[in-house]
Amino acid sequence: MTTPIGYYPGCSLHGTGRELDQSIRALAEVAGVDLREIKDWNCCGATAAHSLNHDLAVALPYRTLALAEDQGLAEVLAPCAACFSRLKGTAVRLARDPKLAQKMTEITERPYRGTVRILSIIEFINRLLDAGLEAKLTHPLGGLKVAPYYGCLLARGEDIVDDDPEQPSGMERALVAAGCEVVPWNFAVECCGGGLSMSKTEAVLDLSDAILSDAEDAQADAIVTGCPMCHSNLDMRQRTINAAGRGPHDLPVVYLSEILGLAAGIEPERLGLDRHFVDAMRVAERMTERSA
Amino acid sequence: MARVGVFICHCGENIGRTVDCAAVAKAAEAFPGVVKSVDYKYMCSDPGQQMIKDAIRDERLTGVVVGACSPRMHEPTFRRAAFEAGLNPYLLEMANLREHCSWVHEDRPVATEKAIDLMRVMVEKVKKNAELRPIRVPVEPTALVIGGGIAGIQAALDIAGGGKKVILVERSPSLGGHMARLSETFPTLDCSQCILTPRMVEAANHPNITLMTYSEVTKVDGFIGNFEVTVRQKARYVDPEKCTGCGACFEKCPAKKIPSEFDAALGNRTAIYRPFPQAVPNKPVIDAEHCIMLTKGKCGICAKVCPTGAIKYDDKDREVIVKVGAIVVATGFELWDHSAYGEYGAGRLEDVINGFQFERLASASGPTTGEIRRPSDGRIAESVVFIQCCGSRDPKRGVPYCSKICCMYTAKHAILYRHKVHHGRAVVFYMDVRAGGKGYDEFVRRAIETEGAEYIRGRVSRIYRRKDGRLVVKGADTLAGRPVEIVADMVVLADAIVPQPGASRLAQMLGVSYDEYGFYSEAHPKLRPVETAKAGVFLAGACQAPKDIPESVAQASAAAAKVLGLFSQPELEREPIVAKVNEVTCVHCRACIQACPYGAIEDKEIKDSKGNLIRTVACVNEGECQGCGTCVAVCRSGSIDLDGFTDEEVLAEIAALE
Amino acid sequence: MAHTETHEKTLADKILERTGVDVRECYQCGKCTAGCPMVQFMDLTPSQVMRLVQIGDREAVQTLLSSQTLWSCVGCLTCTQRCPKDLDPAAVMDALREIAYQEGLVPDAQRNVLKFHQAFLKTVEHTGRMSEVPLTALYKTLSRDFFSDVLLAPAMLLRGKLPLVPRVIGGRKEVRRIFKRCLDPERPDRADEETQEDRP
Amino acid sequence: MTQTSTKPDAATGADAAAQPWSPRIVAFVCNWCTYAGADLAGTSRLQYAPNVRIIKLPCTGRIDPLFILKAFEQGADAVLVSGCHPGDCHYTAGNYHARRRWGLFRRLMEFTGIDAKRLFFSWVSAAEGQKFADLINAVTDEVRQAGPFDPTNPARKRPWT
Ligand SMILES: Cc1cc2nc3c(=O)[nH]c(=O)nc-3n(C[C@H](O)[C@H](O)[C@H](O)COP(=O)(O)OP(=O)(O)OC[C@H]3O[C@@H](n4cnc5c(N)ncnc54)[C@H](O)[C@@H]3O)c2cc1C
Ligand SMILES: Cc1cc2nc3c(=O)[nH]c(=O)nc-3n(C[C@H](O)[C@H](O)[C@H](O)COP(=O)(O)OP(=O)(O)OC[C@H]3O[C@@H](n4cnc5c(N)ncnc54)[C@H](O)[C@@H]3O)c2cc1C
Ligand code: SF4
Ligand code: SF4
Ligand code: SF4
Ligand code: SF4
Ligand code: SF4
Ligand code: SF4
Ligand code: SF4
Ligand code: SF4
Repeated sequence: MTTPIGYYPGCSLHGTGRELDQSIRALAEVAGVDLREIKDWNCCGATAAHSLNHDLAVALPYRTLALAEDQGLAEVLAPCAACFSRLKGTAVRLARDPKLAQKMTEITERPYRGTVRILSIIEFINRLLDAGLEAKLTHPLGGLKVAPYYGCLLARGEDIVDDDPEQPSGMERALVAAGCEVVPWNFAVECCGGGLSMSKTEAVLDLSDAILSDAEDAQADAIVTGCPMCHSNLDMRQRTINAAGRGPHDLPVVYLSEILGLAAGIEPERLGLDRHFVDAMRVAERMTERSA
Repeated sequence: MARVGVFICHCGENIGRTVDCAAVAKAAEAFPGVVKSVDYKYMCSDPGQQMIKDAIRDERLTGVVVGACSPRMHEPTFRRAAFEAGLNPYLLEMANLREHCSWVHEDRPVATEKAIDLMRVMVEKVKKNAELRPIRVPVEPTALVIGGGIAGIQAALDIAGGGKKVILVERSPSLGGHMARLSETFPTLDCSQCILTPRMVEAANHPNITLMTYSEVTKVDGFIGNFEVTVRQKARYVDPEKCTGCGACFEKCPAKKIPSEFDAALGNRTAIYRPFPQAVPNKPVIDAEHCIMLTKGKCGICAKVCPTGAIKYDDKDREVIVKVGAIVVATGFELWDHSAYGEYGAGRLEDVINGFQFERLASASGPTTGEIRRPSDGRIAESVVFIQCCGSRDPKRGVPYCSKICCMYTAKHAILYRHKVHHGRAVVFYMDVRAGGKGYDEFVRRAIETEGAEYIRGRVSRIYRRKDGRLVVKGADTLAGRPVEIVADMVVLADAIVPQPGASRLAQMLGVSYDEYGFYSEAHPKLRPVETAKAGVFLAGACQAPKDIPESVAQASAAAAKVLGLFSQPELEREPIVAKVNEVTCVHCRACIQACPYGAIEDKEIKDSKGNLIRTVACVNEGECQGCGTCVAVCRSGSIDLDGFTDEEVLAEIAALE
Repeated sequence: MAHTETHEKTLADKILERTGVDVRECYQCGKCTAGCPMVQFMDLTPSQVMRLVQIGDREAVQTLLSSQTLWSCVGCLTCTQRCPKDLDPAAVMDALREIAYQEGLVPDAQRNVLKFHQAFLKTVEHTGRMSEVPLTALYKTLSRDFFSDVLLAPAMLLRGKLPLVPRVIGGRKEVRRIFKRCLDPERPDRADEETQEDRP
Repeated sequence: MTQTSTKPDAATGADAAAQPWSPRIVAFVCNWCTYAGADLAGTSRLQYAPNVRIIKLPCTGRIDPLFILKAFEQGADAVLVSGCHPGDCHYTAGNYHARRRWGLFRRLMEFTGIDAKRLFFSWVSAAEGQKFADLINAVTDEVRQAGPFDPTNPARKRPWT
């Protein structure tokens, strides 16, 4: 792959979601993909803008799309599921509603012709696999049992996500290619409480507890996610959940890109596996070297 | 000189609201040849018809135009009135001011103008109309009934009982349809087999009924009174003459693991099989797809064990052509496939079953001999959730209509379950309870009040299987305004009723219309509910719309009555819309002969008094001409014309357009 | 009690305009309520929200706009995905929340959600991006909820997940202008521009 | 019973020349499919443009090229021919013959100087009320775009708005 793919890390990938950022970049390097961060990108507004102001919720992603177009990027990867949903949602609405597009041009004083295609982490990784990454997965994870977790944002929204909203399967191929065993479970598309994490912690604890429990019932060794928000709810708060008398849980929650990174033989630290709250290094122990 | 009477109908408000009927009548008064023009509230009412009759007599009318509803609705009514007043009925025409004008336009002046135009066109036509006499064609007094469910059986028995011959064609190896699979039936809870089996046997033994099971209609030609139907009889591989139904073959057949259609895949059958013990005819067939002999050329066990040598591995499909005068369509329904609902497990959760599967579980002759056991592990279900409107009333992913019978059968299921598992919990999720029949609401109340079913108003959003194998059902109680979560051993989905697969193909073959789902359309939703728009084809049962047994039977008897009515005359009156050749100008180019789709035009030799051939011309056989007019359009010499739609008449219509 | 008051424009119309959802089509099946993950934290279930929009009288509007529900919805789209009538209750929630916010009708118990959203947007408005430390600090000040979550901060620092220097982008002035135009419906700055351009 | 005495409410009989142009479309439809489809549009109360006058024939096979020419002579801006779907003809094959003749119709029209685009063909079955309404609207729009066929024709007394 020679054409560069735009990269929109989004705010959380510089902070809470650092390991997602690290692992995506590492994986891209192995796959030989030129990821180009959009210059001067701004926050997509996340749930906050969406909750309080319609125009803002479109205008913020709009500016980033316009920048990407301006910088000649035909495709942009937004690994954070929330950013993906905001950016792609905006692109879809703009394409459907020329009046809105006009209004946004006025608000942001930037033209946008609608040429940018937004990729989710799942689409991106499947793309890498097609382009030869599959052959580079030299360290399969020895039958690691994983529960792929899509949450709401990687499965829902008919014109945003191209997958079955109730029984999505987008991660499956990558996980199998990485040597994992995908366990059937019930909570793949159940919501974790998402953006209300800080303000409605109680709710998030409840929902996340149910998700962890079901994955444990399904005998998963780890939950695999593509969303830093889900990740922080399930990983960072797992201790809090236990402290609140639920659980006790001890289930690693890893990013899809980390799993693929491991299978590609990248050192766990480079992928950020040491940054997890619930020890995830044990997942790395399942790496087995495949004789060529 | 023409003396035309014009009658404008308001149809209550239906026309009058949008069309200024008085103005139309006034305008028509000025058309040349119109001697009388009036408007009236309901033209088809007795006084309305009387008004027409009086005018025909008093004004010595030579033509009448009624501006009212579609001629498809009341043309026969008004033509009869004209006839009764002594006017040839074909001198009466209708202008469609309702379906084609008042109901499709809103602007009153515009609609009124259009109505005047429509009247002018018909007035000009009627002035050219000729007197015509109906044509008589013979009727073949044998009926074809397609579909051997309860509706088809009932229709066949009633027609046969009326002394006419019936050919009953059923696609599957046995009569019985879906009713044969039911355990007990609402609202009386009598055993389905007990009331159905005698009817099946009676149909099979009736001297007037020819049974053709494992057969399908593949082609339909002809018209009312004279259909020619091709039926394909599938190879059974068992000679029904020799077979005694002893059962030795299917006891020994090694291909045993084929999901039984009859048991809704809850049980298995063999490759040579009888769908169920009471099957009619009670003789097995070989399922060629699964028979080891027919697929791999090995086995042959059934032939070895058969004491009568009835097995014929070289059996072939056969086509038979039958001549019938009327057709009753009774092809029934199917259940919607709930695998479209991913949130309910997409059809992959074994203990989430449909209504038929529950019927088989509850049936004493079913795979669990009537015990309510979970398909997954065979344990008795201690708690069952029933979900109504599954796929029904769901314009997004299912069908928008109400399936009508599922409220009732769900109540029945809840009752049967509580009878069989006394300590069990039966929870029903419903949106509305539609129980509009005799004794129906009482039946539902009984389920709730005496049988202890818990009814919760709300739809279910999600079903999943817990680690312990039980199902979690997430629903809502909208009356209490809160979510509810129920843990159950089994969930029964009341899947929507949809037409049987292939319904539209058959409809096209028959020339009957069907709705967007594939249910067959009746000729009139209120007044002709068992007829179709195709003369001579009638409907019975759930092929028309979701129906329960009493309704299916009632309609079947009604269809039978229609057929017997049709067969009560040896001949049928047909509209005299046929082509006629002008023998003087015909140059015998034979273009019309080649064009006629019915082969209704023949050569005719004109001879002088001594029998010498003068010349040959074309000649239309009135009995076969269907009045399409194709021949007229191809004749270069203008020698052939169509009664009722002559060139002169049509050109007069066009010329009347202002 | 009375459903009979006539409004110039009913709430249902407003919602239709903003979201394209015609609440009259809702037949109150309750499937949205049945699947909502947040419903136990709501005072009105999603289907009740739809019903009250249908009623739309003064009492209903008041109940709706001051409800906890609007602030508990996480926008997960479970309701929308499964609604048999192809309606979009999640969008209705968004629109109502926005109206409630504009009309200053946020219930006390939900102030924190609002405060969080506001803090989030403030951070973005000033720097162009969200950064955890200023956001958390601002949120804590606004909500006076100092203790929860602070426990996580040291652990996050340890894992390099709490960058202490806020992220600031070059185009932050531009972002501020965008905020101004979106948040202030009158958009005075634009009005000025227009009148100037209109002058010959 | 109201005898005719009332005056027409409005436009009826108003000065035709003064009205702006609007299409006049003559539709030849078969009795079994399209006529019934138009009935269904009515029973379903589907609103459509009032610019069409329907002439009912037993089958599209009955249509003589002469009818079409005559319609244009009467001031039509377009002619629509609509019958049963191929294979669904009430008369097994009448519409097939009509279809075979379409090429002929077109050539004839070109010969007589009528733009073949003013001749529309369609299939509308008895079950397709919506399709009928959509068809009339679409044809009306298209003819509106194309403009009047022969505005000077004295036979066209007024637009069929
Ligand atoms: C779960 C469930 C429970 C029910 N319980 C009750 C109850 O308790 N009481 C009650 O009154 N009703 C009940 N019903 C409704 C009842 O089943 C129907 O009313 C009845 O079966 C309709 O009969 P039918 O003959 O119209 O159609 P069907 O029973 O569907 O029979 C149609 C027949 O036509 C055949 N066929 C189809 N296509 C062709 C073709 N092209 N050529 C030849 N043959 C063809 C089929 O093989 C079938 O044998 C229940 C329905 C369900 C789904
Ligand atoms: C308010 C209302 C609105 C309705 N709207 C609709 C609708 O929109 N669509 C619809 O499909 N249905 C509608 N219906 C139902 C419809 O009216 C009935 O289905 C229909 O009238 C039933 O017809 P029938 O011939 O069985 O009975 P009836 O109409 O009751 O006719 C029975 C006749 O028998 C006569 N009679 C009674 N006893 C004797 C006797 N001993 N000897 C001689 N003659 C006798 C009576 O005088 C009467 O003329 C409506 C009903 C009501 C009440
Ligand atoms: S004749 Fe037709 S239009 Fe007139 S009242 Fe009867 S149904 Fe209505
Ligand atoms: S063994 Fe022979 S006679 Fe007996 S049922 Fe089978 S085919 Fe019929
Ligand atoms: S030949 Fe076929 S039907 Fe007969 S016993 Fe063998 S498998 Fe069964
Ligand atoms: S009959 Fe009852 S269960 Fe069936 S679709 Fe209608 S309302 Fe739903
Ligand atoms: S097409 Fe006309 S001229 Fe030729 S044979 Fe037929 S009727 Fe005679
Ligand atoms: S009208 Fe039709 S059916 Fe009759 S003779 Fe002519 S072509 Fe044949
Ligand atoms: S799921 Fe849809 S139709 Fe049902 S109550 Fe909710 S919004 Fe209304
Ligand atoms: S979008 Fe909101 S209302 Fe809908 S299910 Fe999710 S949390 Fe509930």
